Amino acid sequence: MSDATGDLLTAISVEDRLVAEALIVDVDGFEGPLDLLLSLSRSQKVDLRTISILTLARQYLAFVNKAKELRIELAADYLVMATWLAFLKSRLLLPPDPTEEGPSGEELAAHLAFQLERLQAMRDAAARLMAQDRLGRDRFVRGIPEQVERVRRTRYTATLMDLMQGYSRLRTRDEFRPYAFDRESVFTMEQALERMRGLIGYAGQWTEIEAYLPEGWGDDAVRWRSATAATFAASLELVKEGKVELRQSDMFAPIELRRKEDRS
Amino acid sequence: MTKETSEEQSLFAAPPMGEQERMVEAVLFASAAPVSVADLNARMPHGCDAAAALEHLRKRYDGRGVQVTKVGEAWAIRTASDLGFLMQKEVVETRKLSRAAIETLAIIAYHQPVTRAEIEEIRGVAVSRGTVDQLLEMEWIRFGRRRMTPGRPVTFVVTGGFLDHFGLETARDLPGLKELRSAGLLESRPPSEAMPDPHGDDGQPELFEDP
Amino acid sequence: MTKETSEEQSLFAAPPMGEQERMVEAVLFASAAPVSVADLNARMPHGCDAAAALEHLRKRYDGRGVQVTKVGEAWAIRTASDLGFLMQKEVVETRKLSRAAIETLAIIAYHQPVTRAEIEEIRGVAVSRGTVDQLLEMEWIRFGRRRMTPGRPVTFVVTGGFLDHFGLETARDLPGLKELRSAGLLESRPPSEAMPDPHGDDGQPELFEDP
Repeated sequence: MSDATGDLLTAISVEDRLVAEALIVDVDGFEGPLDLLLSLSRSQKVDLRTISILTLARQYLAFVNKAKELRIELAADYLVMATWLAFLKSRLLLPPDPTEEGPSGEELAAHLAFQLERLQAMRDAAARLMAQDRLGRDRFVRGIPEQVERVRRTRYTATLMDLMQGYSRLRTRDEFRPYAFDRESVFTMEQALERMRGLIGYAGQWTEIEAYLPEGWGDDAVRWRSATAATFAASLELVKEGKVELRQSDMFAPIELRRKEDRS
Repeated sequence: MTKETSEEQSLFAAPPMGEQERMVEAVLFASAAPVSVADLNARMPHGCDAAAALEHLRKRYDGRGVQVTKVGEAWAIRTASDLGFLMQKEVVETRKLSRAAIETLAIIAYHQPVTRAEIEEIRGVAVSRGTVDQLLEMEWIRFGRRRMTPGRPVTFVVTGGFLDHFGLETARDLPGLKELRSAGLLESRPPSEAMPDPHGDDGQPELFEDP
Repeated sequence: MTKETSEEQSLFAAPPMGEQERMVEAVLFASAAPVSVADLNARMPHGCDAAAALEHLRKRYDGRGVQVTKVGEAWAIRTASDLGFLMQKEVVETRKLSRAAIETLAIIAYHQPVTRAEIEEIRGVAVSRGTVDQLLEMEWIRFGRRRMTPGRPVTFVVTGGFLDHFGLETARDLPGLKELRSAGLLESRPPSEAMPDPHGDDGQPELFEDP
């Protein structure tokens, strides 16, 4: 054992050494330095608010030294805490240096005391929480819960339009046939043109184009309309070909037609 | 244990009946399976009378949302049978009626009362049982009077529910073919004069039965 | 649904309160997990007021063997805690929680929303991944909002399952919460330290988030 260690050991009270020895056996049982400090603080048998941090620091350092003496490997955080507590101890023992920045020794000590008190408070709270009337121990859930069954229901619907369209589709299916123009009452321009080409040679005089309507098409209104339109269109076609001339004396007056004289 | 000793002990130890009832209630609630009276007695403190407590509890739950019911030789708490619907979550899906169903429905609406054979004649295809069943189930059609022809076939007519759904006062309000045509609902050219008016006298017996 | 339409509809459709109470009773009895008021309303017929029915039901079960209990925003029926002794058969041996897990749980419950770094600061040791995982797996804790501080660390909060397990209506009902708060033990710094505002920029928002 070196002299330095010997000096340090003499600085530690017998009581502290006993505490350290008692704890050393249990070193694996601690959850880190704070837990150990909390255990150490119990030896002071006072309210955590009035605890002596200086005493606590001394006890902790004694613990660490004892561990070193017994060649027990301590985790790094225990050693970090030892360094920090040694620093705190010196701060608390020496008169404050006004040039020193940062919190004072008292403030650091107060914070450590607060941390210990808070950890203890959380441990007490955890114990109270675990002592609540707990589900599965004091209170029980329904033993035979019933499953909520998902029922998929399909609702069919239709609109009046669907209904009417469906009916129309049925009732008109029989009459349906591919599109074809019904020629029965229709006189086409081609027909009119053909007819007029044959007659045009006789048209030396102005004649109303109505005279060129095919026979029998003037009685029925539908047939008359179709024939008139076709004849008029055919006349225009003949004008374009330079075969006939058209004239109309007034609005809605009869349209007259005559053969165009061949100038050549 | 004889009756005598049980009574004797109850003088000292058995909890009041109200407490026993609470115990039975809690045990029945929490048990994963129905519990027999013997089992209840075994679990409850000495001197308890589970059968009596059970009887009180059963009365207490009379008319409630859950019932104390006997399952074989054991007891359990079960949902009141009229509230079974609460244990179902209904997912309603709205779907359009099939073309076959719409056409069948339309024929029944326009030609009622109409037999299946007549529907088939108009549609030109057999009417599947499923289609008619579906319409019956939807309560849009129902059976009408039997036709007084050989075989006395059943007829179909539309229902009040049908009229409701389509916003009609009577089936006579259904637009006729002429109106359908002017509404542009007809897909091809006007039908020939040979086409009977759906509301006219087209050889059907009385067109509409009394509801 | 607005209040107005709910009232309007209830004039026509809603079953009497006694019936609604039966329905709530049936649903709560049938479910092992707490059922929210919204879920109750969704399952009951249109126009029902599950919250009002619950209040009636809770009173009805006052002092009985089973209790109507509130768990956060949901409701459940649980056996009265004084009758736990009858339920030896039902006790399910839960995995024994380590001391670290119990302490971590308590710290989360009392300090929520709390970051892993804050838990470590309070316990003075690193929180093992397994501990947090175990609590998450038991569904007693869940992730809360991220803290709006550098690194945006996740926070932990307790769940409805936690409240249910420990028989708490809300996290505000935690035993000794008030005393701990007034003693300044839920802060991150001792009250004696001349901090202008302990709730200020130490990164800790309001103690409890809205559910």
